[in-house]
Amino acid sequence: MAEIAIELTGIDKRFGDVHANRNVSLTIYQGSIHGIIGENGAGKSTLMSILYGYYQADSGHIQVRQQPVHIRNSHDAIRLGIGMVHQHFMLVDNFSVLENIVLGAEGGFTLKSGLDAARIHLKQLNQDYGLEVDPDAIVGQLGVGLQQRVEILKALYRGAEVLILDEPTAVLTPQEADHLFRILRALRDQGKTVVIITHKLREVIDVTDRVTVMRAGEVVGNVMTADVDKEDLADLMVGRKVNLQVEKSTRTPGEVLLDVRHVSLKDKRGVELLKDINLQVRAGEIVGIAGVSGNGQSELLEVLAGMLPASEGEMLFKGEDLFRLKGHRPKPSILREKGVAHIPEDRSREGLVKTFSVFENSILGYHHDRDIQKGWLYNRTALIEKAKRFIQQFDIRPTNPLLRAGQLSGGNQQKVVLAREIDSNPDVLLVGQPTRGVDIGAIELIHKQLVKLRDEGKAILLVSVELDEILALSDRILVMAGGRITGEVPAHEATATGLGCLMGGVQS
Amino acid sequence: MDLLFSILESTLRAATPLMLASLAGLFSERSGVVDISLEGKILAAAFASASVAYISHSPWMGMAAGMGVAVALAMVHAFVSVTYNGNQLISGMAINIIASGLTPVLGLAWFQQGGNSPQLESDMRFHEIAWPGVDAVRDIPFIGPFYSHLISGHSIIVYLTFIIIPVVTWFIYRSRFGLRVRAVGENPHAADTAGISVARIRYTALFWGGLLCGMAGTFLSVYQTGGFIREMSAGKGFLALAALIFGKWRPVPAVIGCLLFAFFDAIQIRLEGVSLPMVGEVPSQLIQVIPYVLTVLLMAGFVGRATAPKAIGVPFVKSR
Amino acid sequence: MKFGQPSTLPRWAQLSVLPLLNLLAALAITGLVVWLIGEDPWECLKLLVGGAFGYGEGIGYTLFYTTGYIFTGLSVAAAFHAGLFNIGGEGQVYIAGLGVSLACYAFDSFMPAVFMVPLTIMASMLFGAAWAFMPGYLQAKRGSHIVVTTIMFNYIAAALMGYLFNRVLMEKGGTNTATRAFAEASWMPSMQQMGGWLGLTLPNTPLNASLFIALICCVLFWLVVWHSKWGFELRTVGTNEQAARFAGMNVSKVVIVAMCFAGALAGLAAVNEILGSTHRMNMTFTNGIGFVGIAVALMGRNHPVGIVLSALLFGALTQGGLDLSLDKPNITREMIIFIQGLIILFCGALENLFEPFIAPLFKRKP
Amino acid sequence: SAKNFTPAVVYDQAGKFDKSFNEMAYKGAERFKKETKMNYREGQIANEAQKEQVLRNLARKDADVIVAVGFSFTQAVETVAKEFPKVKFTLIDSVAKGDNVQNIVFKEQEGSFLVGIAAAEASKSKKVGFIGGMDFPLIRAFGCGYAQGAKYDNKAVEVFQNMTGTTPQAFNDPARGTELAKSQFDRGADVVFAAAGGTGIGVYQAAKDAKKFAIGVDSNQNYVQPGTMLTSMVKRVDNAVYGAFKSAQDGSWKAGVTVLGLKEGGVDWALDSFNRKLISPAVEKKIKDARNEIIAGKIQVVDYRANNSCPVQ
Ligand SMILES: Nc1ncnc2c1ncn2[C@@H]1O[C@H](COP(=O)(O)OP(=O)(O)OP(=O)(O)O)[C@@H](O)[C@H]1O
Ligand SMILES: Nc1ncnc2c1ncn2[C@@H]1O[C@H](COP(=O)(O)OP(=O)(O)OP(=O)(O)O)[C@@H](O)[C@H]1O
Ligand SMILES: [Mg+2]
Ligand SMILES: [Mg+2]
Repeated sequence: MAEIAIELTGIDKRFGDVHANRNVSLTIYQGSIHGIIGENGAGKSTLMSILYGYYQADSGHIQVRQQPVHIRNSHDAIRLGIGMVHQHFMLVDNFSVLENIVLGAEGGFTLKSGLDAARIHLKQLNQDYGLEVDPDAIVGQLGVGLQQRVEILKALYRGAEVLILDEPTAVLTPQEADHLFRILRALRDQGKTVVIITHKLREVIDVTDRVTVMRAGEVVGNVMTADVDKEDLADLMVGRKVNLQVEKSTRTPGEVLLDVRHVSLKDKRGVELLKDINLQVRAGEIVGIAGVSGNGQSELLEVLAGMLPASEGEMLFKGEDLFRLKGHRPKPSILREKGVAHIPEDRSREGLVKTFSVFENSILGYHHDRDIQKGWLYNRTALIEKAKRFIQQFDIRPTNPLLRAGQLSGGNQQKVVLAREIDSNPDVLLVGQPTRGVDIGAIELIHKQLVKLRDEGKAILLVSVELDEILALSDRILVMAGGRITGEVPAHEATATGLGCLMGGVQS
Repeated sequence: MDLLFSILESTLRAATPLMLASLAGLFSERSGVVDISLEGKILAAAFASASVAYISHSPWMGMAAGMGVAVALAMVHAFVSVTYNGNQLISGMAINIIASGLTPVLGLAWFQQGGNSPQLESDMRFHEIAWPGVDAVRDIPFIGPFYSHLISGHSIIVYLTFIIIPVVTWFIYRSRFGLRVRAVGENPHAADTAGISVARIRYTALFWGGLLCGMAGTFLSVYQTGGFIREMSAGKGFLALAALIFGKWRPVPAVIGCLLFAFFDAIQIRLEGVSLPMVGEVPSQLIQVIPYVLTVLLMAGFVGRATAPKAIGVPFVKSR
Repeated sequence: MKFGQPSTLPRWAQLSVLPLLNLLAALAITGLVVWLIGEDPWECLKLLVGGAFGYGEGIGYTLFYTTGYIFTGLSVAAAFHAGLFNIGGEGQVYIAGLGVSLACYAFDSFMPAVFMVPLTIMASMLFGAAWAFMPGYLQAKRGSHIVVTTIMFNYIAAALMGYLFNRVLMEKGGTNTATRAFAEASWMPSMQQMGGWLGLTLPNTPLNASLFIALICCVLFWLVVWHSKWGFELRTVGTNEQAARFAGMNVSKVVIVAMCFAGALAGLAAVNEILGSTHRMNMTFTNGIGFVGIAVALMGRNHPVGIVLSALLFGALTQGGLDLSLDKPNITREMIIFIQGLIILFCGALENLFEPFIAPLFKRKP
Repeated sequence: SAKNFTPAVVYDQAGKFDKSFNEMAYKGAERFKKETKMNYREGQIANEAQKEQVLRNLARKDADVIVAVGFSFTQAVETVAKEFPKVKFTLIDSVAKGDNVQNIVFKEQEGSFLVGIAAAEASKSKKVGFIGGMDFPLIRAFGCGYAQGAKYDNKAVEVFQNMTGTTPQAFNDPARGTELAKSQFDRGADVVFAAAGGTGIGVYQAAKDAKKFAIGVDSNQNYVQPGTMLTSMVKRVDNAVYGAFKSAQDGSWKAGVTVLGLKEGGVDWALDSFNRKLISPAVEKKIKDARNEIIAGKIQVVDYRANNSCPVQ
C-alpha cells in the first residue's frame, strides 16, 4: 500500500448561502492518479481550490504526507509541493509563456537572470514530458491546449509533487486529451501524484487509479477504478439511472434552411482563417463540424452569428433572406428576428453577463421581445416567470433566479444560455461547444433537447471538439482543418478514427 | 532660435511635476489600483514640504516631509482599496477633497497667513544649478542656447526626474517587482495562484507612487513658487492622469504626453497678447484652449483606443 | 478580523446601522480637529445641523443645493452605468447655462412663462447633452478615453464662456461679469410662490420648482435604468461589451446616447442655479457643482435613492457650514470642505468598515 | 446708542486671504477694530446663492453697515438692500441701485498708470510685462492703465500682457505665474506687474530669481521681496472699508457712488524704505508730476471698462 500523499478530513465550505462542501473527507495516495467526478456545482473545484489554498475552508483539517498543515494561501500550497491547473486558466494573457512560468518564482531581483534560468529548466521539462511550447509566445495568442500545458509547466517548474487539474480536458480535442494523459502517466511513473477533476467517464476509466464521486457538496463514493464501469459511476454521480446513449430516429431532412456560400475570413495580419466555406443545413438535421480546436470552426460560427465580419461570401436563410457577408456582419438582432439562435462557444465572456442576475441573463439578446414588455417598461413578473421556467426545464442549480449568473457553476451557466436560446423557438440553431464543462446529467439533458429540436424540424449547426458528441448527435459530419472543409461523412459511416485522420488534414 | 530654446526650457520646468505625478500614477494603476488622488497628494506634499522647509531651513527636509505626507495618503488609499476592497474612485475623490480642505486649515492655524505658508527665503529653497562654463558657451550658436537653456540652469528635482524616468521604466519592465506589478494589474488571480501576495504588491506600488507625488509637490512649493499657496496644485494631478492614459499606461509615452502638455502650454504663453498678422490680437481665451484642443485632437487622431490594465479598479475578491 | 468581505448583515442593518456608524466616525475625527483649533465640537455640530435643518430658510437653502447636486449626481451615475467615468459635469453645466441664457435673450422679452419655462429647460438639456456628445462620440468611434476628453472639455468650456462673458454677454460699462437679468417669465416658480398658491407662507429662498424636476428625474432614472430595455442595454454595455455585441446591441450608439443623457441631466443643474436663484448667469455660477456630483454619485452607489440621500448630505453641509462659519470665524470654508472629504471617505469608500465589529451581534444561529 | 454699533464685511469667492483686495478689506476692518475697540462681523461665501444669504443673514443679525467686497455682489446687494431699507450697504468695485447703497469704485487705471511710468523708467530693455489673474474687465483695467503709463513715459516701450487663466483657479496658480513671468523675461521684459492674487507670489519669486523687477498690487507689497519689488500699485480697499465703518458709526455715511482715484487717495503708487533705493529722485519727480497732472485732469487715463477696449497695446 503506497503511503498517503494528501488527507482531507471534515472540510466544510460555504459561499454565502451556497453550501459548496459539506464535511468532505478524502484520501489521496502517493504516485497515483486520483479522479474526482460529480455534477456541476457538486463542489469539486471548490474542494481542490481549498487544498490549493485559493479558498479557506470554514472548518476541517488537511494533512500532507501525514503532517497536519495550514494552507493559508497558494504560496503555502506551492511550498508543500502542491500545484494546481485551474479550469479557467490562471494566466496573464499579455505575458510571454516564460514570464508566466517564472511569475512568483523569478529567482533574482532582476528578471533577466530568472528568465534565462527558466528557459533552460523549461527545455528540460519539455523533453521529460513532451510538453512542447514556445517559451517566447504570448500566452493570449496560444490555443487553450497550449495554455493548459503552460499551466502544467508552471506547476512543475515550482517542483510540484501533487498536481491537481480541474477539468483539464474540458477544452481539449481527443488528440490533445490523449497527449495530456500520456503526460500525466509519465508524471505518475516518476512518483508524482495527480488529482484530476472531470466530467468524462471514459477518461476516468482510462487514466485514473481511484475515483471519488461527489454530489451536492458531499462525497458519495470512493472506489478503485478497476472495480467499476461507466454506468456505475454515472448512476453514483447523478443518483439516478442515466442513459449515456442518445437515441434518435432517422429522419429525412426537409428543405435547406441555412445555405452558406464561399465564406472566407482574413485576420488583421492577413492570415486566412476561413477559406471558401460552403455548406447547407436542412430542416430537421444536425450538421456536426468536427475538427481540432483552432482550425476555424469557432470563427465560422462567429461569422454566421454576425460577431465577425467576413472578407468574402454570403449566406441564405430559408432560401429568401440573403446576407452579403463581404466586409460587414449581419446584425445579431436581425438574425434573431429571422429565427437564427446562437449558443456561443465562450459562454462566460459572450453568452452571459456574470454580474447580472439569472433572470436578466435569460433575456439577453431577446430584451426587445414584446411579451416581456409592459408599455415602455419591463414586466418584471413576466421576466421572473420566464427565468423560473428555464430553471425547472433545465434543472438549473441553485434555483434562485435572483442569483448572479457568476455564482452558478459554469455547467449551470451553460444551461441558462441554452435555455434562453432554445426558448426563442428558432428555425436555425448555431451551437458551439454546448457541453463544455458540463456534467453528464446536464449533457444528457442538453443532447435530448438538441435532438428534440431537430425532430421538430429545426436546422442545427453543431461545432464541438468532443468527437463522441459529434458522433452521437449529427446526421451529417463535416470536418474542418486549416480553415477549410476537408471532408464530409454521413453519420452512420463515421468512426472516431476515420474522423481523426480527416481532422489531421489527411484526405481519405 | 533663442525663443525656441526658452520655450523648450519652460516646457521642461512645467513638465517636471506632471511627469513625476504620472509616473506615480503609473505604479498604482499598473498594479490595478485607480488613482485619481494624485492631485490631492501633490497638494498635501506641497504644503508639508513648504512648511517643513520653512521651519527647518532645509529644502531637503522639506522634500522628505512632502514625500512622507504623500506616502501617508497613498497608504490610506491602499488601505481602502486593497485591504478593504473599497471603491477606489471614491477613495481618490475623498483624498483630493481632504487635502484641499485640510491644508489651508492647518496653514491658517500654523502661520496665520490665510492658509498659505510664509515665503521661503533662499536658504530654504531649491535653486537652479548653473553648470560649468555656461557663460563661456552661451554665445555659440545652437550649442550655447541648448546648453544654457536645456542642460544647465534647472532645479535639482528636474535632473532627478530625468534620472527617475529610465529607472522607473526599467523597474516596470525589467525587474521582478515590475513583472509582479504588471501581473497583479492584469490578472490578480493568476498572480495569487502563483503564490504572490496581491495586497503586498499593491501596497508597495502605491508607496512608490506616494514618493513621486511627494517630489512633485515639493517641486511646486519649495522650488517653483517658494512657498505654499492654497489649491496651488491647480489641476496638475488630473493633467498627469490624462497624460498617463494618453500614454496608454506606459512610462515613456506617458512622459511624452506630459512634455506635450507642457510644450503646448509654453507655446500658448508665448502666443498670448502677440498680435498675429491679419488676425490682429487673438483673444487670450482662444489661445488658452490650445493645449486642451490639441490634446483632444491627438487623442482622437493618433492615440486611438487606450486599453487600461485589465484588473484596474476592481477589488481583488476571490468570489464569484 | 477580516476586512472587505461582502457584508453578512441583514439588509436593513447594512442600510442603516453601518452608514450611521461611518457618519459618526467622520464626525468624531472632525470633532477632534475642531477641538484642536480650540472650538467646542458639540456646539459646532449643533450650529451645523441647526443651520441646515433648524429653520425654514436653512431648510430651503439646503434643499436648493440638494437639487443641484441631484442633477449632477444623476448625470455621473448615468454615464457610470454605461461604464463611462464622466468628469465633464462642470463643463456641461456651464454650457447648459449658455443655452438657458441664449433662450432668455431670444424670447424672454415677449414669451409668457408657460412657454418660457419649458423652453429654457429644453435649452439647458440640449446644450448640456451637446457638450457631452463630443466626448461620447470620440470614445465610441475613436476610442479616446472619456476621462481625458471630459477633463479637456471642462477647460474648453471655461475658456469659451470666459470669452463670451468678456466680449458678448457682459453688460457694457459694468464691472460685473454676468449677463443681464432675465425677465420674470423665464423664472422657475420659487417654492415661496408655490407655497403662496397653496396659502402657505414660506421663507424667501432660492429653492424652486427644479426640486420637483429633480425628484421626477430620479424616478425616471430608476425606471429607465433597471426596468426598461434601454437601461438593460446601458448596463450590459457597461459591464460586458462582448456580451452586448452578442446580444445585438449597438455599443457605440449606447455609449453616445448615455453621454448625451448624462449631459442633459447635468444641464438641468443650470436651470436650478440660473432661473431658480440668480435669474441671470454669473461667470462663476457652476462653482464646482459638477465635481460634487461625482462624489454624490459614487457615494449614492449610482442609485437614485442613494444619490438623493448623499445630495441631501452635501446640501446640508454647504448650508449648515455657512451658518457655522458665520458664527464661528475660526471654522472656515476649508474646514467644511475637509469635513466633506472625511464623510466621503468613511461613508463612501469604507462603507462597511465596522461590519466585522458588529457582525457578531447579528449572527443568526445556524 | 442703545445697542452697540456692529459693522460687517463680506468677502467674495476668492476668500478673505486672497493676497489681494479681499485681504485689504480685512485689514481695513481690523484697523477699525483696533482703533475703536468695536467688534465686527464677517462673512465668507462659497457659491453664488450664498451671497444674498450671507447679506440677509448679517442684516437680520442687525448689522448697521454691511460692506460687500467685489463686483460679484452687485445684484445680491441690490436685492437684499431692498429687503432691509434700514441697513446701510457698501458695495466695493461695482455699482448697485438702491438708496441705502453706497458704491465705491476705484480708478485702477490711474494708479496703474503711475507704476507703468516707474516700470518704463526702470526697464533697460524698454520691455515691460503685465500678468493678470482670471481674465475679466476689472483686471484688464489694471493692464490697460499700466500700458498707457509706460507708453506715456516712452512711446517705444513694449508691453507684454498675459492672463493666467479662464477659471477662478487663475488667482491661485503661482506655478503658472512663475512660468508666465519667466516667459516674459525671455522675451526681454525686465519689469513685471502682476494683478493676479496668489498667482502673483509666483511672479515675484520668478522676478527675484531672475534679478528683475516686479510691481506689487492692491496692498503695498514692497516688503515682500525687498530689492525686487520696484513699487506697488496700492488700491486702498482697506480705507474704503474703514471709511464705510467709520462714517456709518459717526453718521456721515452717504448712499450713492464714490469714485476713488488718485485725487481721493483711493489708488496710488508706493514709495517707502523698501524701494527707496530703486527709485531715483529723477524718476520720483517724473511720477509725481504725472500724478499731479492726472489729479489736475491734464492727463486723461482711459478706463478699459468704459467700452471694453484699450487705446494702447
Ligand atoms: N467563489 C464562489 N462564490 C460563490 N459561489 C461559488 C464560488 N465557487 C463556487 N461556488 C458555488 O459552489 C458550488 C460548488 O461549485 P464548484 O465550482 O466547486 O462545483 P464544481 O463541482 O466544480 O462544478 P463543475 O462541475 O461545473 O465544475 C456551486 O454551486 C457554485 O455555484
Ligand atoms: N464553454 C466555455 N467557454 C468559456 N469558458 C468556459 C466554458 N466552460 C467553462 N468555462 C470557464 O470555466 C468556468 C467554470 O466553468 P465550469 O462549468 O467548470 O464551472 P466550475 O467548474 O464550477 O467553475 P470553477 O472551476 O470556477 O468552479 C466558467 O465560468 C468559465 O470561466
Ligand atoms: Mg469546477
Ligand atoms: Mg466545471
